[in-house]
Amino acid sequence: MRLRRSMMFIPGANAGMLSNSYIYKPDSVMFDLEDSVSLTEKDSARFLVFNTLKENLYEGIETVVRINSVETPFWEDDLDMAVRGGVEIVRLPKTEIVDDVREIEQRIEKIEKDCGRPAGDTKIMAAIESACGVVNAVAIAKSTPRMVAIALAGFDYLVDMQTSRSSGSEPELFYARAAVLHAARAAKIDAFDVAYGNVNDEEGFLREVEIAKNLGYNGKSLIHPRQIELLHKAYAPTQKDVDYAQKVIQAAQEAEEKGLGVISLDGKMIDPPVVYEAQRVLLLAENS
Amino acid sequence: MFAPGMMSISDGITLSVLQDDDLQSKLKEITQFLTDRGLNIDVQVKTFILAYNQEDNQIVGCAGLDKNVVKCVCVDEQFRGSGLSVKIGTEVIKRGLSEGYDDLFLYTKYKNLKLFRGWGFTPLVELPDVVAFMNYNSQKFRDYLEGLQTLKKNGSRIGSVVMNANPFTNGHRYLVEQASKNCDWVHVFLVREDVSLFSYKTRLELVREGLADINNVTVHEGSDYIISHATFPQYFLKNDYDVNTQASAIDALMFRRYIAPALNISVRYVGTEPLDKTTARYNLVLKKFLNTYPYNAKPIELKELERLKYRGVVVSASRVRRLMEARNYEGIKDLVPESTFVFIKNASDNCQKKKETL
Amino acid sequence: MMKIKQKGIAGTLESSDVLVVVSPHNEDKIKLILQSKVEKQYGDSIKKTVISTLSKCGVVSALVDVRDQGALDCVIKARVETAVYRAADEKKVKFGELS
Amino acid sequence: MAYEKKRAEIYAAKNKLPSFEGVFANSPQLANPVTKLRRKLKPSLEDVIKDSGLKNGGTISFHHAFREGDKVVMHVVKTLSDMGFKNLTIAPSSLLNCHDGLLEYIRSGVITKIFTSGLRGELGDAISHGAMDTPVQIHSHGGRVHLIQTGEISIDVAFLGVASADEFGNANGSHGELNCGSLGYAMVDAAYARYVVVLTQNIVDFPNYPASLSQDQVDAVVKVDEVGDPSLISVGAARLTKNPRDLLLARIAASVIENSGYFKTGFSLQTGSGGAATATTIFLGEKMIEKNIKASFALGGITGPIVDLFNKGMIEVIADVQSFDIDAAQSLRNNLAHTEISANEYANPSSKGAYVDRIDTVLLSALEVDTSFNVNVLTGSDGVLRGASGGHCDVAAAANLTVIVTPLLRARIPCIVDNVNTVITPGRTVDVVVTDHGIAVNPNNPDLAKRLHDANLPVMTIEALRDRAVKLAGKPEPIAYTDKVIAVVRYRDGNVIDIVRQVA
Repeated sequence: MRLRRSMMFIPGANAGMLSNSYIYKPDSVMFDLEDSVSLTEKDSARFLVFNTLKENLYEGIETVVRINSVETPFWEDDLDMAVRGGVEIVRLPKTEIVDDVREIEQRIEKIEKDCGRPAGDTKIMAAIESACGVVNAVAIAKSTPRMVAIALAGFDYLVDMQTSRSSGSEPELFYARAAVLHAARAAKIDAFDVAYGNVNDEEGFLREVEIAKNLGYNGKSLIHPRQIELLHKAYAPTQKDVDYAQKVIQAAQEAEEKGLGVISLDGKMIDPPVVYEAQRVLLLAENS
Repeated sequence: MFAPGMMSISDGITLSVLQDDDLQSKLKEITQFLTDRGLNIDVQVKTFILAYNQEDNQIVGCAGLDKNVVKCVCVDEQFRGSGLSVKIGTEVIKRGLSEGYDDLFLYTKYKNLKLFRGWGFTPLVELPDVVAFMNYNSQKFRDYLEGLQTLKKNGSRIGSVVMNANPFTNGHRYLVEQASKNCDWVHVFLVREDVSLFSYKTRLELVREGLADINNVTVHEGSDYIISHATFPQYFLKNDYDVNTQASAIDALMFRRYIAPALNISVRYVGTEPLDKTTARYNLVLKKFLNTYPYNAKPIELKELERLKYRGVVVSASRVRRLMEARNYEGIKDLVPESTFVFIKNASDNCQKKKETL
Repeated sequence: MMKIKQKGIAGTLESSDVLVVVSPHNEDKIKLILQSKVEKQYGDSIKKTVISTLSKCGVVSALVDVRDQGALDCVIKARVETAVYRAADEKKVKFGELS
Repeated sequence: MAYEKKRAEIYAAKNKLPSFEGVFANSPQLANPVTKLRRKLKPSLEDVIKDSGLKNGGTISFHHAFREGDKVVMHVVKTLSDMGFKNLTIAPSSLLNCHDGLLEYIRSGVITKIFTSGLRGELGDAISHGAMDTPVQIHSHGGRVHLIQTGEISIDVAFLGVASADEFGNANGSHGELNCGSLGYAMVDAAYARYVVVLTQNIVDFPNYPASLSQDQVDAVVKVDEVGDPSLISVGAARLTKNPRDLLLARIAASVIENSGYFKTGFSLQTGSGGAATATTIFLGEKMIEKNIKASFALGGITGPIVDLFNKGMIEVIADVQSFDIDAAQSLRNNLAHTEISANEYANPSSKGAYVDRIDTVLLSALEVDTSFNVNVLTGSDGVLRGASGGHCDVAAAANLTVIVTPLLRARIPCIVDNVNTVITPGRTVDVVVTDHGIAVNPNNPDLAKRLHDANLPVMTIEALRDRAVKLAGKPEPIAYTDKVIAVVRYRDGNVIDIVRQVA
């Protein structure tokens, strides 16, 4: 089990940020080669991210590289760098149809073979950024065993939907959030909620975190380090939850020691999903 | 996603490079930004780096590039200390270097010296509390001075003459001749800037040929570091010396502090013309900063020699150019050495031939 | 071997970064000029990193101007590589050979 | 009984006491209505200097409450130079970047000796490269008062810039457009200098109140064009910093204080200025309000966030030796319980009572900390003078909990090292080092280590922090020095704790 609450975004061409952002300890870090990198710096961003990956600066943090979309002339070089650099996950932006994933997957397979990485080692995360992507989310989520998570990206999606961001309950994102999350759960993979753009608005950020958390999202994409602690705090379980989770785990251990097929706690039978949830709660508690 | 010229986005700031029409369209805005902060725009600047605040699309910083000289640097008060200046500096330096210049220069108020040190610039000479002249590529300058040192000559009195020689005349020759008689060796520096009627290459050839028979003279190629667009921009305005004390002071101090010591030069020769106020004023400033001004470098004597006259009128390059315009080649013959005359004659003949074939 | 055809510039003057300019050189060797705000503590180490990165890229003749603002090794490598590829006007990067 | 003038004279003569010679005999200034009121107001600085009796080789002093905006030091030294003075000792409470121009006067022999808390910029650089023959004496804020009291710093003339003064010399830092707030450092000079000059842009009607520097201490008042640049006086950050690393450091530092065992009503604190310190104050304030824990007093350089907590009733009293920003300066003017204290009251170890003696928790910065917890705030990693001793060792020595906050790396430079270049604050007075990679607790305080560990804070050994720094940045080459001593570090009691050598 791996926590994926916070996926922090770092512009790939920014040497200073690449050099020290591990201190903020996000669960995952996303090195961006796409929107934050200007056309004239695509090459330098690749070199920077490559060397950062090679140096293993982000030890203990899951590494993600966001490549440029398959519509651009950059994605093949991006992939070549990322896979050879040893990144754990490739994030594919603007995923619309399953074929987008297939194209990436085939290319990854080839590079893995070429550089001696075990086949299937490089995982994929698809970012859904359009109505088409939302509608195809289930197929995308299930398209390959490499797919470990899907992420909803709000900005382009809302443009596509001919609306814009509101505050409050955010009805404009309601369907997409629900659809993407369902796709992820149906495919048994993780789901990331949209990034929140106004880094100075803690209240608005926390309101969104609450929505995402209550829906069941694993976490959010983040654009500023200061959002990490806020997010982790919001995802922290209560002491009551932790106490209960500890009891569940204890009961499970006892059952296993005694060789019992059925776990019971205070006279009630406990299903495996409850044990799984307890493990998750304890992991969250440890890392908040 | 990216407008043309836009380079980077971070911390809510957009940087862009503007030239030509793009620049024209923003000129008013830039001028306003600068005047609001007590600075003037410089019309010589052909490239501007602009920083915009994405929130309100207002300019929050700028830097201009006039050939190899960085100008019009300004950052909005609110953004000082935010690292924006270094971002702008990086872009203007990259732009200058990629336009083919190996060294870049700037003038700054003394108190901003530290800021530009942060850009990698090093102060070369300064008038405390007034102005500092800085360059980017210290190594280039060191290499230049080392190159000069290899041409150093022994002697107790080493002279120097700096000239544009557009073209080389008997007047120039007279000055060098006089210097060579009074000195163990004379170093002649030719202004390199190619903004004169005669190209640099031609001027250099004519000076070399015209002085070939004097055996204690070295003719040096010009550089960015001696009467150049960078050290003395006013020199190249119009035909006269539009004397600006500050700029000529910088050029004089550069000579005194770096170039003269590299060659052990102790005296610089200039022509004087009692009736020409501009020249007189220039020589006065030169004298002050080469010699009497208290400075961390050995004083250089300024030797003023009355200029050579022909038929009562001073022999000057501008006189020659006027005669050329009037196609009075016979008149030129008496004012310039043989080599210069042959060149002018050939050039005009070629020109004539071209016209005939047309 | 990588031939330096033009001036290649990469990096910035911001803290933790380095500005690298790679230009053609008239001799078959590397001329390296380093200015670093951590020169006293890391000058030799930076030079070593630059030289070994150039050699990995197959550069044998170049004028290299390095302005370091306290960049970590991985940043120095990246900036040198970028400048070299730009100076060689080479678009296809062989990441496999850089590691 | 009649007036026995004759008998009085005889008695005086017999007992060798002076005899009455008229009411103005010893106060001739009162005889003339002009000199009576305006005798201290001098037409120019040159006149003041002439009247002061300053001689070549004398000692002059300044305060640094105007910080980077100070115009007094350069103006006075230039005037002295123009008047032909040589061989002077200057004893400013500190020197900043705006004093780079002093170099010229060191080179020309006007200044030959310096006492100061700090040195930076071009001046620090030049001195580190051997610009002075006599080593600079570096003292702490408390230690400066001690050196003045022992007579080692014997001030002939103190030139004290102020925000406002009346013609009689009553002066303060908090009334007038150049509002610098507390004149805590200047108060010491006014008390001890042989001749005290007040420089101001703003002469106000008598009596100026409050009088931080009082008429009975001041010899001369002179109006000058510029005492300081108001835009450069403030060093406090008005808003919460946006620098994420400072925020991270501040969160950890606030947690450390919260869980240290000292965080209970009645505690006292000093937090200082700078992005991380200001943010720590804000975060700590949130916790104070949340848990309703009130502080008895806040000490030291004061910033807006401290004033904010004071206004919210979370701090009872502010003892202000230096106001870091306009909020602090205004509060000093408006609030009775925001009190101005002298450097003697603040931190002098030999005073009869210093506020630092009673401080619980202090937050301090560092350029370097070594594995023995010694702290350097004076010399950079390249060995060059670029900082200030300040009140660092004063407060650390006395506080119950000394927290040092520093990033592990500044760009590539490790801040946790085997041995600091210069010791300002001895390790045994330091309790916790907070970095962005984790925190280290001085092994002489195991209880504290346990408390912080139990609070789930990332406690590790200082050696582990050092190793992490080296792993990321590589091991730095040692700095090469010559044998020449360019600065002497005096501990707060005046004893020499370290020396700084010229860099090679």
